[in-house]
Amino acid sequence: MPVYRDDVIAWIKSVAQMIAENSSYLTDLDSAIGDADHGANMERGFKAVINKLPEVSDKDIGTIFKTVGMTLLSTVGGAGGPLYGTWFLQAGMKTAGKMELTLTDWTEALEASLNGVVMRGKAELGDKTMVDALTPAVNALKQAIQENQPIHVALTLSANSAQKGMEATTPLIARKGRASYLGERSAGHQDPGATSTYLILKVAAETWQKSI
Amino acid sequence: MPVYRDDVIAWIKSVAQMIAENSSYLTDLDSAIGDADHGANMERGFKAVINKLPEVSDKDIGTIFKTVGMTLLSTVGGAGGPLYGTWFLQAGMKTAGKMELTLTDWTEALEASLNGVVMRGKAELGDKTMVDALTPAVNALKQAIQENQPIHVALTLSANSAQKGMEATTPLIARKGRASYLGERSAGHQDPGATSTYLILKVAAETWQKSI
Amino acid sequence: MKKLINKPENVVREALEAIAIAHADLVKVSYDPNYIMRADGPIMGKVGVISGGGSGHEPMHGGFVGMGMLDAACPGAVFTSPTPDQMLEATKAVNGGAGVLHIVKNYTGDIMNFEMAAELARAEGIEVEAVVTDDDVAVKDSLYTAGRRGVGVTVLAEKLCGAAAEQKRSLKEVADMCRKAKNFGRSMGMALTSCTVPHAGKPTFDLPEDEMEIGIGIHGEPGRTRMALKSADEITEMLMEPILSDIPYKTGDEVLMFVNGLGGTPLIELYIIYRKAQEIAAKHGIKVVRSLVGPYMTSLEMAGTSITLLKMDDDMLKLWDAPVKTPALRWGA
Amino acid sequence: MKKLINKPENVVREALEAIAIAHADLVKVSYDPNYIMRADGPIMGKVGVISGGGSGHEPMHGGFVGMGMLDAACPGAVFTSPTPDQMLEATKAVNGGAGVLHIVKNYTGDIMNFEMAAELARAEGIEVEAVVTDDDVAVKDSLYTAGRRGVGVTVLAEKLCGAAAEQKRSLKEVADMCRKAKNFGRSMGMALTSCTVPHAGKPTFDLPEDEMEIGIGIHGEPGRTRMALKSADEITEMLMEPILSDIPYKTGDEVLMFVNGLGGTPLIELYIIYRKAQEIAAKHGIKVVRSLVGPYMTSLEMAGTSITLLKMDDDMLKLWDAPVKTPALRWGA
Ligand SMILES: Nc1ncnc2c1ncn2[C@@H]1O[C@H](COP(=O)(O)OP(=O)(O)O)[C@@H](O)[C@H]1O
Ligand SMILES: Nc1ncnc2c1ncn2[C@@H]1O[C@H](COP(=O)(O)OP(=O)(O)O)[C@@H](O)[C@H]1O
Ligand SMILES: [Mg+2]
Ligand SMILES: [Mg+2]
Ligand SMILES: [Mg+2]
Ligand SMILES: [Mg+2]
Repeated sequence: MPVYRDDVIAWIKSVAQMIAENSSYLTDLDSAIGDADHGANMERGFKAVINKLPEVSDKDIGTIFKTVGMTLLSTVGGAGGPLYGTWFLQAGMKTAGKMELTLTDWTEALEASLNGVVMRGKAELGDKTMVDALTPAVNALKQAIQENQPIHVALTLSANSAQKGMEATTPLIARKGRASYLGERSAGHQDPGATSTYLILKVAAETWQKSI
Repeated sequence: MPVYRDDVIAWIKSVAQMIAENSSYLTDLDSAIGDADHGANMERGFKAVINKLPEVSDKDIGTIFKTVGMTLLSTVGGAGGPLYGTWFLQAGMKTAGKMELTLTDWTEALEASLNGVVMRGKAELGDKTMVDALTPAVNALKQAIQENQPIHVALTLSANSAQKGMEATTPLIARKGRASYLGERSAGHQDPGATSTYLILKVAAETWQKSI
Repeated sequence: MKKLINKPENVVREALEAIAIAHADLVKVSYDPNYIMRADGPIMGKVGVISGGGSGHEPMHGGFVGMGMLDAACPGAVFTSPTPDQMLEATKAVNGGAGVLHIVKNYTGDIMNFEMAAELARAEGIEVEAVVTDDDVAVKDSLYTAGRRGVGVTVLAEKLCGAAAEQKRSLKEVADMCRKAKNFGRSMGMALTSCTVPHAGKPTFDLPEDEMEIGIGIHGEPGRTRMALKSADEITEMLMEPILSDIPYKTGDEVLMFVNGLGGTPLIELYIIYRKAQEIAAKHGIKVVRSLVGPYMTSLEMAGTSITLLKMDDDMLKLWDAPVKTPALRWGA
Repeated sequence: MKKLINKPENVVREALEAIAIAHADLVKVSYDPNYIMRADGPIMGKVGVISGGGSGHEPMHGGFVGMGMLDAACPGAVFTSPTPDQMLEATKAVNGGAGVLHIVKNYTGDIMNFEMAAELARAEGIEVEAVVTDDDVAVKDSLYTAGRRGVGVTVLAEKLCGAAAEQKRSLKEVADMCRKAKNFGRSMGMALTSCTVPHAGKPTFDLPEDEMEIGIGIHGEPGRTRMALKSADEITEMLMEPILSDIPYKTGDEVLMFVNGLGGTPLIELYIIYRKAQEIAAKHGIKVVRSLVGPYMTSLEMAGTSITLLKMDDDMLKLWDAPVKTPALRWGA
């Protein structure tokens, strides 16, 4: 069964809630190797998204994603704003006109997101950024398609891979973003952006698990 | 036996040492109801006095006192500077030309100091200032003269009276100086200036006790 | 104690040496006795305006030396009024033959040291007037006490008197302007944290993490009352109420509003205080016609703020707007 | 958390409302998206100079808006780069037909947000150049990392570019001046205490009572190394050595020396740092020809300092001395 528009909306709402619940956690992670604002930034952004959502909830998924992207872009700020903004804008472009998403649609959308994030931030795998969580998540989806896995399995595999990618940022020395100023002292701390990325994908797996 | 010039010099040197030893104590008292500088101010002043003293140690007691007064005036600052400066300037005027002090000389000198301090600072007895220590000290000297007490007894009585005066400042509500800004909250703390005055007179009793 | 200093006893001297170099275009510094005077002084035929006080309140007063404001400033040890020889030498140095005004903050030490200096200067034939600022409404005023502390109005008086002197007004007129500022201005402050006097080495007072001190003095002298920390808006109300209920403000008045930082409070917070203070003034029908927001009269690293209102008339407005060229206050020049 | 604020989420908005009133003669404020622009802008035929960044660094950048410096500043949330819509609207608002320069501090967020704004502005037909400042020698530079942070040079570049634009130089020439400042300037900072981001509610890092952080960033990003507290002179040496040993300084150079306060450090301590920094420069045969001492680029209430050296040539000296009329930097006007 595909992911319907209402599932997408439910996901975004759950993400907003999840981010709000984890705001202090994300900020704490950012205190250690950044500037103590990632939680507040993401919370502010998704709060704005929730306010904006009713205006487009009768539109196609592409429009919804683009609206989320534009809203994040103009409310999050910092590194997270343009990156998560680009993520949803790119996903919106890939899903333009769609009222439901197959596993392949979702995989292509998330791959477009990843490419957008990489183009914008120029981070490579292993630079200790959200890319380290997003890349394995996309790869897991692609592999699941090749293995003909059902969508709910694919989503879980994707979230699990994001989690592993997130956890793997801990020992890394940051080469991009604010944590890179720390040099070797950035090692030993989990990346906040990779963490928020994992939370977003985890919520996708959980929310859609129930409906599909 | 009178107090000789060298006794006077010994007293001033002991005062400088006593003040240095009690610098933190005086500053702590001043932290509670003032601005945490009385110890540092007095220490700076008497350090300067010690440097200046050799220049006048072959002069009469009046000149020595005046030099101490001028030095305190230009190095202590705050309320303490003009008050202790005046104290020694007035004592110096009263003892001009003298090479030794009888009990009466000392009493007259200290009374002149008290009058000078009161004229300069306009504090009355009970305003919670150094006047509360100096006044009873002068009175004790006068009474000792009337009672024909020997000088070493008189000096001890004077120091004891200063101590009682100092202790009696604790419950008072300050009406002069920085502590007066506190209103009722100034009660319950011993006045720093009364304390330094007591220390100065205590050292006089102790130093001169030995020599006379 | 966490401070960027070398030895406590060298703090003032080293800062003076730096000021002499950093602001050589505006001021010159004399040592032993210490004073900062404007680079092009003395100005013949102009009333000299000098002030002074303990150090630790920077930029006050040294930062206000220059064209259109102070002719000289005498810095004492940290939080300790300067000594008479400083004010005497400064008075002689800035004297241009038209007399010298001493702007003195109402602290026993400042009063007595300035008084002695004035006596000595007069003995040397220089005409000296002294005006004492005492604008801190946190302190209960009484004939039997030392009266109110001089705080924020001092900075404003220095600007107005400096401008008046620049116009070649007489000593009496310049002193009258200072008295006007003193009569028309009121202030009150509060602290979130204590400061640490370098020599003392530890905070002057302890303030628990959830408390604040209302009515604090600029030397860390305890204030009116200690209470639980409140919001910026509530704090502003607690400062504005005693100011406004004191004479001399009434509906229709035009005021200069000065929101001062005590040293450790970020500028962005001072603006938040200013916003509410301005709103409260408006609610009382009082119009804010000039504003000054920033750390101009500090208490070392103390976190906190003070608000000063000064009722303005046309003459004062013109004097406020007149050119000033000092390290800390500068416009029109 | 001890702060003079109401709600963390209202800090920036309330401060902007205050700035709009307190400095109405110099700037005007637009909301949603937020930016501060000079009251008399846009200036036709003049290159617009804008900057922006997270709030909490006041007076940077809003305090530098006005004649002779910035045409507009875009404040983000505290320590968070502003969003592209802010820079886009500010760019459109200040555009006088001669193009707009974006002065961007080298932080990933600032870069990306400004980049997107520049793309959008260009799409609307406005010529935009962006120059990235990256003067913090505390950060190891490398092609494979985000590079060095933009710090103190930004303030100086804003002054120089603002003056150059005022002379009606072309966009390329104004951008070249910014590149010159970027190439000729180096900075390093240190902290005695952490700051507390209002939203976070607790200090960004813990620094024991006897330790300091050398090479700190202006958002409380940890620095190069943590070590036992030292004297002001020793600390100054630790900051000056990496600055001077980096290109581009050599004997005979003339520099502007900028000793910046991070917010919680008293001015008197900054002078003590300046004194030693000046002495060290002299020892290297480097002449300090201009000085700026004060809290111009802060990190909320953080105690600490940063030193910036900018090698000056005749053109830069003239631009530095040119009139400027902003809330925080003002002379000659
Ligand atoms: N160049 C980049 N590419 C991808 N992700 C990045 C990049 N730079 C930073 N990030 C991500 O952004 C996160 C920080 O976001 P946030 O705290 O919101 O922004 P800022 O660093 O501006 O305060 C980092 O943890 C990291 O995952
Ligand atoms: N008007 C006054 N008359 C006499 N003594 C005074 C007066 N005002 C203050 N003092 C004394 O001065 C002491 C404070 O001295 P100090 O701390 O050196 O000066 P300051 O108050 O200027 O910091 C007080 O404890 C008090 O004893
Ligand atoms: Mg961050
Ligand atoms: Mg004292
Ligand atoms: Mg004092
Ligand atoms: Mg940030």
